[in-house]
Amino acid sequence: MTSMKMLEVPVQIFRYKEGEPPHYDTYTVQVSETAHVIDAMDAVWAMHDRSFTFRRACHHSSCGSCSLRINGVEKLPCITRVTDVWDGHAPLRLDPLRNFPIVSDLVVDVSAFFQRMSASGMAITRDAEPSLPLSVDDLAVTGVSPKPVELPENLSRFNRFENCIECAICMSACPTMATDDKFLGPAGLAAIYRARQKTDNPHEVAHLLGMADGEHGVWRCHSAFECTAACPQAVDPAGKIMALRRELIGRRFKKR
Amino acid sequence: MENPFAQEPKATSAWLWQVFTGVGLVILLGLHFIANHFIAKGGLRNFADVVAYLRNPIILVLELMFLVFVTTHALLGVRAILLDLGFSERTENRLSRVLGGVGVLTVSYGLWLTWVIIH
Amino acid sequence: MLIPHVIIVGAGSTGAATAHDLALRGLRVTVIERGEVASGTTGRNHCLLHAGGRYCVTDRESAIECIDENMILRKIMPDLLELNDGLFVALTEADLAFKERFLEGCAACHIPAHDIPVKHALAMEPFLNPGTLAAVQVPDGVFEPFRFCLAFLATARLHGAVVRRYTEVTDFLSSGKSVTGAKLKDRRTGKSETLGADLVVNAAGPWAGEIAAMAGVSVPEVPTAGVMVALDCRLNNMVLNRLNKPSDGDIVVPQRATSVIGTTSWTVKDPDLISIPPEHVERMISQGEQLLPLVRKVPMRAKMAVARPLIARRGEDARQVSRTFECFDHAADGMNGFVTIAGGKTTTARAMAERVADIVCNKLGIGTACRTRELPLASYRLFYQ
Amino acid sequence: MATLNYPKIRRAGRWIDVRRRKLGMWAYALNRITGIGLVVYLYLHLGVLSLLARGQSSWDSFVSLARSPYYLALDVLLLAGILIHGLNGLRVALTGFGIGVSAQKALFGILMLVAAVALVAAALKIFGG
Repeated sequence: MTSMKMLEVPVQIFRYKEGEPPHYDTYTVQVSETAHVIDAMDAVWAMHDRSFTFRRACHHSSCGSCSLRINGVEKLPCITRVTDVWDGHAPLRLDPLRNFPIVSDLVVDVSAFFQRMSASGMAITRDAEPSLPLSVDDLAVTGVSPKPVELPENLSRFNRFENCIECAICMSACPTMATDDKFLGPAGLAAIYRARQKTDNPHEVAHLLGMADGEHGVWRCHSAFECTAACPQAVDPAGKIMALRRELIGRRFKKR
Repeated sequence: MENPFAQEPKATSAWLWQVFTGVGLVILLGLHFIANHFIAKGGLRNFADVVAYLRNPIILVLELMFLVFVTTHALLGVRAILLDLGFSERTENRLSRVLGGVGVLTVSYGLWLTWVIIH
Repeated sequence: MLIPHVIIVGAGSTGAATAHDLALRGLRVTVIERGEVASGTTGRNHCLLHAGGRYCVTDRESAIECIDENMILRKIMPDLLELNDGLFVALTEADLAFKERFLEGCAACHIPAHDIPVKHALAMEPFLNPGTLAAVQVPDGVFEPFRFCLAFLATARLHGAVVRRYTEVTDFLSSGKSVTGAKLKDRRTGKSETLGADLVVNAAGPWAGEIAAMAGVSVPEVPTAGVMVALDCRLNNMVLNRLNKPSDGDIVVPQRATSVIGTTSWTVKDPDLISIPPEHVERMISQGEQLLPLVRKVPMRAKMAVARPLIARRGEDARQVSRTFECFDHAADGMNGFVTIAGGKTTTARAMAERVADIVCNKLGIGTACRTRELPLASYRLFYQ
Repeated sequence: MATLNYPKIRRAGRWIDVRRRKLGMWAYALNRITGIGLVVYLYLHLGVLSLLARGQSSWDSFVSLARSPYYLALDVLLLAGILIHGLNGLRVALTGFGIGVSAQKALFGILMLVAAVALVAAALKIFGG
């Protein structure tokens, strides 16, 4: 193995075990300078403390399981470079997502999130959507959300998974979610929007828009746009919420 | 075409009213402020001026509209904050009714006051 | 009679599929997983739903498993797959020379393969190397490993299976020459307990050796690490394979919003902590760049490494090792009630489960047949509800 | 499995903690603070106006008090609240109709600039007499 520059990173981790008061533990781990935060977490678990629990699976922002807060801000540790969030001195603080029951250390119970995603019924695969950016220039700017374009006939059959990886980061970042447990939440509403885009069946549309229009639907959003700011996949939930508002308002005036 | 979810309880109205009264207030409050604190010398009218001012029918209408708009907007805002606390359905409905009552009281107080001043 | 209880160690693709199969056959199943579902090898895999083309020349046994399972998974988890086929692309004369053997291999393994015009390939893959000499289209696909496992486990739950995450097996209970249960440690509470079982299935992937050792038996398995690189942008619609014998960095799997280049291969001692050799990352980029010249221009989104469980005698070159799987009934080693399912790959997880479930049922004297080929899986979202 | 759940009362105040948060969060917090402030003021204001019902003397004595610079300073504060709340409200309304959603940060910036300018102008007017 060739030599790589190593970093000595102090990591301050939120700890909670059933029956014990929550607290922080700090570990100093060695990781390469190109390491991601999840590599540091792995090192803590493998070299320092086997009782440390966290969620993870894919390590490339596809499963959405490792989401947590780094220095207070929601991130995916699998795609967050240590050098991008660590100032070189103060410990790197890791906290569990907010607005979810904490099961153990950084593990939260995300069932509330998946209940919302199920309610929307959004399928995670979509057909006939552009899966590629338009050109080299787009690569940099469009990132994970290619601009919608007309696909040539022979490409139209391609399908791809939704950008939303169901990481629940938006529900942690959302200020309304903090108190209103009935709020459908950014991802839930964005999913309703996506599901609504897929159908013209009046009953399905009515069902979806009915959910979005409840007391705890789109109108509870306070336009803080925190979800969109925190989303690692450029899903732009706030934008979808506003689009739903627009449609609901439109229908309200059409009705009379 | 009949709206398939017209029967369901909807929150659109509350938000729309909040926006409507809000925009209205931006205008009315502008007038209210200019009229009461800038045009009036020293920034405030003395008793006689206030009475004269309110006897102007246009002003009277504007001020009363302002009263209704500001009360509606304020209480809808309070309601939004309370709903954020995610109470039970029943509590939420009760809160809405209470706030409605407060609104009626506020407006009637304003009307009474204006009537007293004018006479 | 009492319904037998089976403990499955590991909630990767093998453990998840095995839990589903056994629960469907009416057994009492408990899955023990020390972390989150798919937090080991399965989670960090290449997401490639193999059509078998990769192995049709070097390892036909695996190739046939792949194409058969590929078709079954399309039926049982249709909503969990990106089905855009794959291309085997020839970039050199050597690749071109390999084409005939490749097509023969595909035919022999019943893999539908179409030698398509290069301009057609370039139309479907605008970022593909314009110097492409030939392209063969096969029914590759893409899955999402985490949800793949969640779907199997959610369905298993509906049939009574219990899934215990963040729970570690610390030892096995045994009476004489047979395993009768496991000592468990709940990592959420630190509390220990014991759980009785009529049989234990060891589905711990590259950790199967460690688990087997607790039962006093061994598994001929080589934990073999591989590095993968995910780009910050999706560069291909279809899976792109190098039309040649399997080698490093010869596949670019598009998934969701990324393209994942893989993979390298080296044996490791400890699968728990694998540091990623920078030169392997560079190799992924330089290899990937041959298929998709833009690879080096795109920012890197993530890089990961994980150990795969390959069956072999130590010393053998990892690339030559068969990618197929094997069941070990350790009764043969003098330890009853303990079965290990090792090797394989996520694409063939269901088949692995069927094989091990047959052995388990046979040992427990249960006659019911496997039903996992037809039954569509429940929504993965149900796992968390 | 017992989980750790923070009590609602502790979560209820979270909206005000804007540390490390983005512009939209600041806008939301500002809007809410000013909103609450304005509701309180509204009822104080209505209360004070009741002096008008008590007749000339009581009102005019209040007016003379209200012309003191301290009181005028409070007026400027009030005006600041109104400008921030009103103009940010426009942003919320526009985005709600699907207008300027992608440019909401810039929108907020511009509106707050307008607020600042208007406030300075008003302050000069108020103290200038």
